[in-house]
Amino acid sequence: MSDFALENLYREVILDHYKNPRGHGVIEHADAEAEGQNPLCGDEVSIYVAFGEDGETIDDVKFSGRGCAISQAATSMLMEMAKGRTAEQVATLDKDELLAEIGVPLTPVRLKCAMLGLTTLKVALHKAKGTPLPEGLADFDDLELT
Amino acid sequence: MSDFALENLYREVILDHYKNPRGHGVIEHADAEAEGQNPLCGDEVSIYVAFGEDGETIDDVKFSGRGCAISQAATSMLMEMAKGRTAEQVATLDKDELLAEIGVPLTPVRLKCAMLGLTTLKVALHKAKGTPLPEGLADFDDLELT
Amino acid sequence: MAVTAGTKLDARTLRADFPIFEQQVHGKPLAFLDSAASSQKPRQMLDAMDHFYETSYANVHRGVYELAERATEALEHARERMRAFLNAPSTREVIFVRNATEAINLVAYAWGLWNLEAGDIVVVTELEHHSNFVPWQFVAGKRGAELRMLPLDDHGELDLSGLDAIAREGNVKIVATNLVSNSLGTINPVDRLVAWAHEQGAIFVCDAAQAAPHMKLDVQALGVDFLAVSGHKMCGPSGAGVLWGRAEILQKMEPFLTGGHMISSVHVDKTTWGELPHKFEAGTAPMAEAVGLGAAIDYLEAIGLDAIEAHEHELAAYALGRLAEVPGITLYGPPAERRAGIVSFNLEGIHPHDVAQILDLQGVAIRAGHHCCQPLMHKLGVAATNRASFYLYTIPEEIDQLVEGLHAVRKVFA
Amino acid sequence: MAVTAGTKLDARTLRADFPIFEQQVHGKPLAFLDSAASSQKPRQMLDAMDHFYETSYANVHRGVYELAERATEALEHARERMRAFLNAPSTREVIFVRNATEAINLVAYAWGLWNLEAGDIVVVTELEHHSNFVPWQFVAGKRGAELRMLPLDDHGELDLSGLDAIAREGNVKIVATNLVSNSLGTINPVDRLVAWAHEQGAIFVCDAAQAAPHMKLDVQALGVDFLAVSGHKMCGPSGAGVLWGRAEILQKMEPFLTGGHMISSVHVDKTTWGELPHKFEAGTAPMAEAVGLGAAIDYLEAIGLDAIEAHEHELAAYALGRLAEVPGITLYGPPAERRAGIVSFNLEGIHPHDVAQILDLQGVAIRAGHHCCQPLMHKLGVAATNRASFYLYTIPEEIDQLVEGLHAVRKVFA
Ligand SMILES: Cc1ncc(COP(=O)(O)O)c(C=O)c1O
Ligand SMILES: Cc1ncc(COP(=O)(O)O)c(C=O)c1O
Repeated sequence: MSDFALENLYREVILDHYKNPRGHGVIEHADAEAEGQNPLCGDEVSIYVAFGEDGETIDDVKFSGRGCAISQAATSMLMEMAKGRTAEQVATLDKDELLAEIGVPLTPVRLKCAMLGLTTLKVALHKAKGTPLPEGLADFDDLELT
Repeated sequence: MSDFALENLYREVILDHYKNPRGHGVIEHADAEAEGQNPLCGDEVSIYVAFGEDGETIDDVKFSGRGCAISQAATSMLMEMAKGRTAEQVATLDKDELLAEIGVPLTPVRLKCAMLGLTTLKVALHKAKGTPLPEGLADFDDLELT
Repeated sequence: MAVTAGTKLDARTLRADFPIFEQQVHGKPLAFLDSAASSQKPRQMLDAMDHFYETSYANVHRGVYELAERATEALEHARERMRAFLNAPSTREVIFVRNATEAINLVAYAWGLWNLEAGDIVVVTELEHHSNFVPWQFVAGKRGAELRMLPLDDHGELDLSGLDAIAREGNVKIVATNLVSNSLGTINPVDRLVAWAHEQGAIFVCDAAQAAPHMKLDVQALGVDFLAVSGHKMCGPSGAGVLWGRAEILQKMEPFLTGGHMISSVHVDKTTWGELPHKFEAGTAPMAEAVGLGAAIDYLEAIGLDAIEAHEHELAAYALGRLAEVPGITLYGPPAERRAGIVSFNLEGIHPHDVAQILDLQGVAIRAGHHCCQPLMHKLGVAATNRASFYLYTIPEEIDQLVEGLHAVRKVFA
Repeated sequence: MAVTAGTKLDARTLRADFPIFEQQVHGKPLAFLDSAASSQKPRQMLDAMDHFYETSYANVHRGVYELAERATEALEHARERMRAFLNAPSTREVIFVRNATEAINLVAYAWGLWNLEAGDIVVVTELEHHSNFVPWQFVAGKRGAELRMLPLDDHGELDLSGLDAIAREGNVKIVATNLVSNSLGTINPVDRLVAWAHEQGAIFVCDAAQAAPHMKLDVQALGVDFLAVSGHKMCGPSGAGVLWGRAEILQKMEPFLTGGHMISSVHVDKTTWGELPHKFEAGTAPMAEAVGLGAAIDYLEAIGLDAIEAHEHELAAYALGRLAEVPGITLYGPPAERRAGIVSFNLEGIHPHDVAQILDLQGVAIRAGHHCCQPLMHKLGVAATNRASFYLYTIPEEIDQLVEGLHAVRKVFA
């Protein structure tokens, strides 16, 4: 095995987030929520958001669901990044910011795993606040939200 | 040009039947008739049959329509072969008998041209006398005769 | 290959890329004049498919291992090549199918069958290939909608004077025409028809099977809603074609083929569809064929579509001139300026099948038949025609060989 | 190749026919254990396609010139090879399509859509690939018919005890099941289901995508009405599959795709369909792909389907034994005697995507996901599984490589 490649992909911080996910759980009566799925493996994630008093700033955000180490770790990291930002800021959050945090090279298939949480969070915000949907998901409205 | 191949395919007798087709015409109030087409080129042929007093023997048979030299010559030869035989005999006439008469080697596509008259004649007899349809045309009933 | 736009192509040099020409037929050099039916294949395209199979083959999209990643990348690269070739806004709109026929059926079923209502009107032309005629006739029939045909004028060009009358008759929902006719080579005024279709609130389906190999296409400039292409006519392999469609419309449509890959999630009570373009690509894609088609586009673009069009145009003019020398010939279709590299004709008193067969013995391959255009044949009052068609590898000597051959045909039937 | 029936195959020798194995992946020998998704290609098959393109390429069926005759002969020869492979009564019943998914959709649309009525019942199983599930769900939904699923028992085999209850509920019109499951490798009791379907007056559609590559098929002995096959899983190219159907039923059916080639005559007021199999082959066929599939059949039959089945069977038994050594593993599906060369499993606490990715770095290619079987995954209570699948070129060392790899996976997640 190429230990270098392996170390690289499953580096300590990924495994740590996977084993001890931050923000794992459910927010009852959340202000925004959505469910997403990765059609490649059937993984599902649900995201819950509670806004602060201004109704814009994300006060708390949690996720539940199952997935691979990459998707779970990425979503866990996302929870930390999202807290304290406004809905608008998260809706326009560049995926590269999250990718930098993940910090490992991803093939296109694994990219889908890594983006599942972010996409789902953006959909939740879109439903609650009308913020923009993620790129390439313009058809999400018709297909999934009905 | 390979004159041999050409002479072989367009030999005198074929061209003669093509230019002077035997039995070309229409029988008014025919006892049996049918129309056939070659889906490859859109050629059509109509065949008309008059039976003798026994109601079985083919007394007269004619054809009209357009087509290539091979199909016209083959149909013209067929007219000569069919006259005086019974419906049953023609319905079971082996296509090799006609092919021997044509006497030139045919590729699968041209075979369709050569067989158009015979197939159509067999269909006419089938409609009038219930004789067997040609091979591979078991679905003809549903498709063409309605 | 470094070719700059506007450069004339050198057909004699390009021929060397095509292994098929390394043989004689019936002891004669092969004059292949049936490219409108399907084009021959350059070695570069065949090599691209072999390379894919030999080094990067696996099922696409779902595997997380190296070969599957490579295969997926190869397929998606081909999609991007086709997107650029058509100047489509997004690869999400580029759907791989088997051929133009399937592309058109996809729209006929997935849009037509579920949107047409009794009394609606579908407009086609007298100049359509069966593949852009029968699907509309079929779904219109199933829904009780009406089919209307735009007629040809005496120059083999579309007569658009009846459009207003059709519009008054009812709700025009679909207008479907080809951009280049495969029988007459006519280049049709798609722009005017698109504008009219959109005024009616109809969708416009463009059959570009015969245009894509021969001229630069731009779906945004054309303004059409759907466009169908066959890979095998443009130096690509058999087994792959493309439907391009506007994302807004594709999104709202039902899927066509359903099954593996095209889903988002499957439950007994409810199945949701995948994102574009996957929603329309059920089952294992024609992967190697798409890769081959991408390589064919590389090949065509290196030569330049403008150079190809100009070359064919020259050949068409040359052919029309030389053929006119043959006694008893009838030439169909518009003048050379308004046609692609396709020439249809008949010799008086000699059936096209016989013409083509005798030409074959002289190494000349042309098509004889109705060219899947029976409505046009009815209009022309013939069952069939002869058709010679040209491509980037066609040289004038092949046309000379054809003309000589026709003289020989006439001798046989003299 | 002269191989007599019953001979054991020599996978190590056969591997030399497959160019894909001439490489290393991530610096390791390639252990390709994803043949159920798509098989690798022998050089003989690739050569057959190249030869076709280089010497005999032209559009088929309509040309009267030499190349078109050769191409037509090559396509029809491939059809005859497939007829013999399936022991079908006639080549008229062998329809070339893109893949098994299209084959099933053809029946779903051309039979299902126009024959199902509200309240009719379509029966599938919990073990179906999406391609034999979603099309039925889709057309049943369109017609207001009901979909019923036969459940699995605890051994991953079909529980048929509910059949009588279903028959009492209404008019069963279609029964559709696979012969071999692509997830669990289960070989299903199609004979009993066929008998039951025919008692109900239903048609039986058999998804043989996963069976055809691995065991001798005989449509007459099976007694099914339709059978779907994918070429790419049986050493053939992508882009070609086959639907076999009974002529009596095919004749009475509406066509599916319409357009060029599948017609008898086209008029504005009425179009008539061509004879079988052409009626179901609209547009330019996947010609080279069919030729490749014919060559693949030659290749498989020279080895012998019985030898292939026995080889895979051995590998499955070996794999089940070796995998059972891995701590924390769950193996799904029936015992080795009743399964084809497919093994699905999960490692406790480790997602299949992670398993497959870490294996890939060790040169081992397996599939991770739902295998287009979400209804089955719901039943198993998982989102995904790992799947290793074998073919004639698989050697036991690849299974060893897999098992070693799994130990390494566990170390990463320890
Ligand atoms: C059992 C089964 N049915 C159907 C299919 C679909 O085959 P294709 O993708 O070639 O249409 C597959 C392939 O994954 C399969 O394994
Ligand atoms: C104008 C036109 N449309 C459609 C088609 C159908 O193409 P295909 O047979 O590749 O589906 C053709 C090819 O003959 C054509 O020339």
